[in-house]
Amino acid sequence: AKDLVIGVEANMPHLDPANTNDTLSQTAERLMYQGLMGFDKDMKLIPALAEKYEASEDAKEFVFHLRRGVKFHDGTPFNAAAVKTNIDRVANPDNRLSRRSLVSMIAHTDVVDEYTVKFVLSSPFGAFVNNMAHPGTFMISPKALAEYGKDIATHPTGTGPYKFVSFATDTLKVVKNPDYWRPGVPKVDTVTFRAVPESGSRFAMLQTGEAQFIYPLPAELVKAAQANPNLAVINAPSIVARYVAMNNMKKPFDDIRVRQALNYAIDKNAYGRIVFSGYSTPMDAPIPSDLGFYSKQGVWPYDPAKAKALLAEAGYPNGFETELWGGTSTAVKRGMEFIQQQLAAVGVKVTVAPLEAGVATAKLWNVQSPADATMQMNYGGWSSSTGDADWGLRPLLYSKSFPPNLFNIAYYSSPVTDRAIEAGLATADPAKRAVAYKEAQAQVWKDAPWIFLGVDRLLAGQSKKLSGVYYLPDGGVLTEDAALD
Amino acid sequence: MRTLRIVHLLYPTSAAPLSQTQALLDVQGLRVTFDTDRGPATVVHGLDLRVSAGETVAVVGESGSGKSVTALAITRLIDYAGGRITGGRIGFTDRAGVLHDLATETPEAMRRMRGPEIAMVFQEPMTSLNPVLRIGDQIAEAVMLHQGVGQAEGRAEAKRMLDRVRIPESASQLDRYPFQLSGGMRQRVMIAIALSCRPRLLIADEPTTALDVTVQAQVLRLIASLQRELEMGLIFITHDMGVVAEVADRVVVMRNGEKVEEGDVQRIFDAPEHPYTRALLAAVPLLGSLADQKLPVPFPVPDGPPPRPQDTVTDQPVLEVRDLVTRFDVRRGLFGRLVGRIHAVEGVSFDLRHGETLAVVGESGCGKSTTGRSIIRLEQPVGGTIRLAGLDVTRLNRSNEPLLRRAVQFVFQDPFASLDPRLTIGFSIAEPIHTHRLLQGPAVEQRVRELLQQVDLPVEHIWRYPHELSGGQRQRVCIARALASEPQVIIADEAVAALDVSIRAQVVNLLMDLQARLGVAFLFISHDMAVVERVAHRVAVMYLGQIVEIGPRQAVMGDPRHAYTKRLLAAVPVPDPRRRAYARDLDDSEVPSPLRAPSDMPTVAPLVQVGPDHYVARHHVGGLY
Amino acid sequence: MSAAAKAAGVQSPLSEFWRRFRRKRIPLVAGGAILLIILAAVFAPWIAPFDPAAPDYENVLAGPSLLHLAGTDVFGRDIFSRIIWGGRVSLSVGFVSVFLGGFAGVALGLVSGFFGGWVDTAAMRFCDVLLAFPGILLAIAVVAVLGPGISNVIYAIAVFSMPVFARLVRGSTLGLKQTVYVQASRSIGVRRFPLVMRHILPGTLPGVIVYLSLRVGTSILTAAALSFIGLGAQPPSAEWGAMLADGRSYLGVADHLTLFPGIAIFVTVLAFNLLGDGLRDALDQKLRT
Amino acid sequence: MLVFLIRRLVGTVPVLVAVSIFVFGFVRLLPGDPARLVAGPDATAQDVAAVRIELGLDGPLLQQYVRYMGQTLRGELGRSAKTRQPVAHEIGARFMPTLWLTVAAMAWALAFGLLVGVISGVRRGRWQDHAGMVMAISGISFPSFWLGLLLIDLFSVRLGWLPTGGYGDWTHFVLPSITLGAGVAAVLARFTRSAFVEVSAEDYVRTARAKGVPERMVVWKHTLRNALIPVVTMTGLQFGFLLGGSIVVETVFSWPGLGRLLIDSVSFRDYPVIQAEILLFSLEFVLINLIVDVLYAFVNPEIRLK
Ligand SMILES: Nc1ncnc2c1ncn2[C@@H]1O[C@H](COP(=O)(O)OP(=O)(O)OP(=O)(O)O)[C@@H](O)[C@H]1O
Ligand SMILES: Nc1ncnc2c1ncn2[C@@H]1O[C@H](COP(=O)(O)OP(=O)(O)OP(=O)(O)O)[C@@H](O)[C@H]1O
Ligand SMILES: [Mg+2]
Ligand SMILES: [Mg+2]
Repeated sequence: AKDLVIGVEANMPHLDPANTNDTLSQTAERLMYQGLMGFDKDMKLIPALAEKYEASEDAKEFVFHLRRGVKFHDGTPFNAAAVKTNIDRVANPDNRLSRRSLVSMIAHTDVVDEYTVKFVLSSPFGAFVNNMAHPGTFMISPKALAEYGKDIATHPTGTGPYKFVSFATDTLKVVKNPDYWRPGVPKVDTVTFRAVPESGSRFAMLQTGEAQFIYPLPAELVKAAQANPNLAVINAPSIVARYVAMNNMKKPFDDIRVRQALNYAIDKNAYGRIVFSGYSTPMDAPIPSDLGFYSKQGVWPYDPAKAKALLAEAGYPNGFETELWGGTSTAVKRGMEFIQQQLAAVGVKVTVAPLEAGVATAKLWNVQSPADATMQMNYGGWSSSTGDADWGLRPLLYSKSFPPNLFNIAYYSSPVTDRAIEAGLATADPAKRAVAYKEAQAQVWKDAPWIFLGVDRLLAGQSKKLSGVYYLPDGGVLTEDAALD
Repeated sequence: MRTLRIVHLLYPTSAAPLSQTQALLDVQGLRVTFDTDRGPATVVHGLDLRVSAGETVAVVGESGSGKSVTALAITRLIDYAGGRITGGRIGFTDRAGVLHDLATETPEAMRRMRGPEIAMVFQEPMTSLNPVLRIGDQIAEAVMLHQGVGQAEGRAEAKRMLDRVRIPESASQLDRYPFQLSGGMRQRVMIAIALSCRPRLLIADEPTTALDVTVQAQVLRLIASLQRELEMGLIFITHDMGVVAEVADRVVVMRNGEKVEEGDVQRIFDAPEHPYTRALLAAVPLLGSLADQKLPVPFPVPDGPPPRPQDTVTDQPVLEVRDLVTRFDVRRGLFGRLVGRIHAVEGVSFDLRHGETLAVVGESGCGKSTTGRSIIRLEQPVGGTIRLAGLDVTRLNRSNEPLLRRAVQFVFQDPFASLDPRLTIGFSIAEPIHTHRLLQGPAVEQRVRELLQQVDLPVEHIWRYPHELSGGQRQRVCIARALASEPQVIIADEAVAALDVSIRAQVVNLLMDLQARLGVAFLFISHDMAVVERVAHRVAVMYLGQIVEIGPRQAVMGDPRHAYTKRLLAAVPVPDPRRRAYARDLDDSEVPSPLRAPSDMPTVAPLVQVGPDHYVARHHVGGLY
Repeated sequence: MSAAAKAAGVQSPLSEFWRRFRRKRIPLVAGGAILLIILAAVFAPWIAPFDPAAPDYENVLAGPSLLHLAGTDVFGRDIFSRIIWGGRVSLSVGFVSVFLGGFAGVALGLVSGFFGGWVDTAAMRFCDVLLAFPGILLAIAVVAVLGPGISNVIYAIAVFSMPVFARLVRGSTLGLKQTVYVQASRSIGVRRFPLVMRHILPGTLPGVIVYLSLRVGTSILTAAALSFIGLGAQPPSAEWGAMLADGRSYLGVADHLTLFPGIAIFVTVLAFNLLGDGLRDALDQKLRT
Repeated sequence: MLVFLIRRLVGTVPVLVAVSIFVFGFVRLLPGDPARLVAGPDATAQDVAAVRIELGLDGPLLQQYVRYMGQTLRGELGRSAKTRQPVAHEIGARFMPTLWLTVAAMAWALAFGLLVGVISGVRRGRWQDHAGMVMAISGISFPSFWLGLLLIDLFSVRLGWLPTGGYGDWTHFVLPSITLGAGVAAVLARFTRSAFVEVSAEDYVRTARAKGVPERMVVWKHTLRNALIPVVTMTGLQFGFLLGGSIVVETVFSWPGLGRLLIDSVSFRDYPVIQAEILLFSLEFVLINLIVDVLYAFVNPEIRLK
């Protein structure tokens, strides 16, 4: 039997796609589930359970033509009714599913015929097709939904290449789906996801052959992995942007000169080299280059002298003191320490405060109004899981996205940017959208609401015997085509 | 015995002929050295000791003279105590008539010898038995080891041994654990273990020191009778000349690890040669020597004038105790249910007059200390009244508590433990003065010096720490501390029991001197009848928490009326070999326990007058006495 | 009174303790090592060859060399200097937490043991509850409430050291309360407070001192474990445990990142354990850990 | 004996109640709003309010506590805020791995501790003693996560003898239980030694020798049995140490146990899981001590018969 073991960073908390917020769970869900649309290994949108779609000019009506002859793992046929059941489930506020925002713009879903489904939106939404590729809209067997209700998370039933076997605490095991609609796949008999939080242990597991694929591979271990003749390192571009959000409404960051100064103060090349052992490229636009409608702005130059001058001009000749929040992982702390060192060089004294997930939620996301925000600077990352510029900009930089609605913790608000983001959503025409997002990115870059740092490289380690496992730019992994020698 | 042959016990290759004159044990020039952290210390220097079969040799000497070390050397248990035999020979003739030098035997050969050839009984019965093993198993173990018998046979033998040491209901006792037995019983079990293999030599190291007089008498008699029965050689180690007189055939006197004198018991007592032996005997108070003197008399001082009787008593009572009751609740079970009470003090009444010494005697556990502790309220009495110079101090409050604490002082038994080791003795003596704010400033130190002089200590000792003083000196400090608050009553709880005989006499004399000068009254708690005879004006005998007899010393000791008083006096060993008490009739009964069920209240027998000031408890018919 | 006890009483407890302690070489060496470590931490600014916080991005992850005795870390900082400075943090965690816990525990133990009754019951139940939580769990709880950071780690460790001291002191208080000299002082009317402070507290101290020294090591280890799970010292603090925890992802790539902080922890904790053992032997306490 | 047991059981009730209050209070003291966390980042205020009710975080504290206790006693531990799975299910799956790891660690620690302790005690002052004690003191001076990582590096990666982690057959137990038990083994070795030395000086050991009992039996029968009495108590206390240590060791060895779950749930502020887990940890500790007390009574007749 060909058994593939994949070592991952954390437990998969959840296997109900409509209620999942983390990339890891989504990756796991992808083993068993699919949406109407999907991504290929380059994160290009491809048809999955839908064969094609049509969008209306005003981006308010979308018709999907479904693939025929597909069956859920429990034998239930996949059809338009199943799509409607799933989308209605996610959209129903009573179900309190965390991914409702993906479909909240849908006014109604109509079954046109057995294999055609139409979505009518209440307002234009140019990125809608991308939402249909998001794990939040994965298709679950209606029969299983009726049978298990809330407990669907422990009984995943989809149309994907693998069938659920067991999920015990830290180990998810799935087995090949012999009736999978794509001929020739899957090529392995079972896939096991094992959570190994300690990166050293995870790497050890790969070295001993207990796992054939591990991700993420900490940048600092790449050298060790490369030294091992049995191992290959995946080094691919990602759409994970790292930046420091500054509170644009609070002193001293309400002054654009301060924000610019801090951007000048940081050596982005050194950032990549030190924090990510070289596996990171400097950001040259508010969104990573692999997102749709990316528009290059050029790397913000490293110029401490200019930074000091700007600070002095803004009234801080001796710098100031501030606090930098961030996560608790070793790599994140390393990044924070680096920023602390760099800013110290221009006189800004930074206190580093790693926040645990729960605390971060309270202090960042759960703030009810901008005035209540206590954040000064936050070191974070963002990966647009729809692969589109909209989800890379709107949640973070749109003035209607202040917490608690979405994630604009920088409290950045620019009429120009707002208008451009709205324009990008108002149409499904790629050309028009490109223009809108270009304008938005240029404005954001100018306003410097963040300290732009870098875009991660994707790093994973794998056995040379393994092929067909793809590490997606958003941090997910595709295992459909996995094959073992 | 010029050539000693060392042979293995079980494989006698060439046995030396057994001669009638040959001693069982013949120790010559024994030296024992300890490797201490201050370097090697030789504690036994060239000791000679001979014991024949059936003979009892008493080894006497003061504490630290090397008695126990000698015993351990003979059994070679010294190997396990950190000591070494660094010289001499230990000749021992075994059952097969083979002569061994125990000093050079292999450990394994020694092990085989311990038990069937040489056995030992130790001083401390409370700790000498393994607490997690049943006593039956502990006896049977030795039997099974040395006689090669099985479990059943070993157990049967254990039961026979228990019968032999007169433990009642031996069959049921086999399965009990040591903590379920009294001290006397435990010592009998120890003897049973020692004798279970019928050893040819028994070494008893102070086997009765920890026991009450009555129990001591029982145990001594038991050892003696078993010895005769088994024809054992017996080495009896003790520092009590009374016990020596009772048991010994021959006496070896040790001092500083050397033998200073040896001889027939009669000769040692009649004509001691060595000055040390003489001093030892002189300091032994002889019960009955004041039989015809009404008043207390201090101990004679060498080279001093003969002591004169003291008459210090006035008519006024300073302390009046009426119906004092102190009980300790015993709680057990799920919710700490009261399952019983220890009736430590039950209806005790007495008066203590100014300048008077009232001795309280009785067996261990009869409530002597608790009586004293209840008066100074270290224990809370549950009933009765206490009046101090007419003032009721039964219920303590802000006004009378300081009064009581000043007027009544306590001197404890152990001078080593009753001073805080971390404080100078000057501070300790001054503590009552500070506490009661009797004096301020430099006057305090002046007073402390004065007190030190009163107890015959050099005033320079004011800055010393307790560890820099000897036991006797420390007890003087305790007395000075007691005097610091100018008390009217001093309760002395076994205040001289821990001291060596000669020092004991000095401290007793000091107390009597203070009484003569300051008129303090003493409640003198003691189990040493001879000392009591010296110091007491009156004696109270306690039994199971009650006073069973109280009266003038002469009357109580000379004409005891209560059966228990008689029994107590009879058990006191007499330091005179001519008056051996083997013939005395001693019963083997145990002292009953003061623990009773909560509903089972003891009856307090009324005291009836039998003579001038002499009262005896009259028990119901069928009662204990 | 046995002769041996008499002989032991010839010297003052303190000089007797010193005589016995001095004879043992190992605790003495351990004590010396601790002294050295403390001195190095105190005089870190003068001893450390480099600024512990100064990065040198051109010279990262360099192995040990004559310039950098223990090599450099991810940011090119001198590990040797960081260890010397980190001693300040690690030792303060050890000492401060244990002293806080010790102080509270001694107070509680004295009150509990001396007054007995319901006070005792309540105090000991309280300790039971604290002890019912595995130490690190309690520390996690405290840190989770107060947030990560070295001072909170100190409180956390203090909280779980407390019951240990409370029990120890209660035990010896119960014993001392029954000693003849305390009873003697009670019988002359000495009031409670001076009685406890003068006669009981000093008697409990030898045991407390032994435990203090043993617990310092435990605390340093606990702080390291907390750092490992991300709840300990926060950057850029050079706490040894944090250095060890942060360096662990370089295991196999740059082993000196973990080796030297690991050795620092090991040696320090070892020294405290050896010292504590020596103190205990010399004080002849019937304490066991 | 029965009374003793019942009394001991009853005695644990107040401790458990206090623990539950402590746990309940602790969880509510944590900064961070779990309802918000569960509802997800883009939930509305109503959503959050609804989740708050679902989690039992509404209403006055006392009411919350009473409700919580009632549910706990009924075995309803609620649903995890993070995974929405029943807590009992979450914890249930992790309980056995932690228990077995703890037991395995204790088993070898006890075996090692007793053996080394006795050998050191018997050969007091000789090289066996010194070697044993050097091992023991080193054992308690090692940061356990470092030890774990080094063991993995040596035995799994370099030698390839043992798996790097995970829960499985006996080979998976070796490294984690060594790592977890090292400190306890060391403590027990030292403790056994000193208890042994102390008991060796007891009069009854001398009595045994005076009877001619062979040295082997003096050691194992007369000395060790008494030395075990304090060792048993100490062993119970060490279980707490093991449970705590499991938090670190489970992370290093990716062991699917309670310790790792705890870290996750604390960081996520998963109230229901934290509550249940700490309660479980305490319960486990209390029960183990109960067992220890029974063992104690077993080795100590004085306790047993009273
Ligand atoms: N284990 C030991 N290490 C060092 N010195 C010892 C040891 N045991 C006894 N001694 C010393 O040997 C001397 C004799 O002690 P031993 O116990 O024989 O006295 P003893 O005559 O039996 O006294 P006692 O009447 O108090 O029992 C004493 O000075 C004592 O300090
Ligand atoms: N604090 C206490 N708690 C429980 N029982 C006690 C307490 N103090 C004394 N007893 C018991 O009270 C009884 C009387 O004890 P007490 O100490 O008064 O006897 P004693 O005559 O002084 O004996 P000894 O001669 O041994 O000193 C004994 O059975 C003793 O066990
Ligand atoms: Mg002796
Ligand atoms: Mg008494």
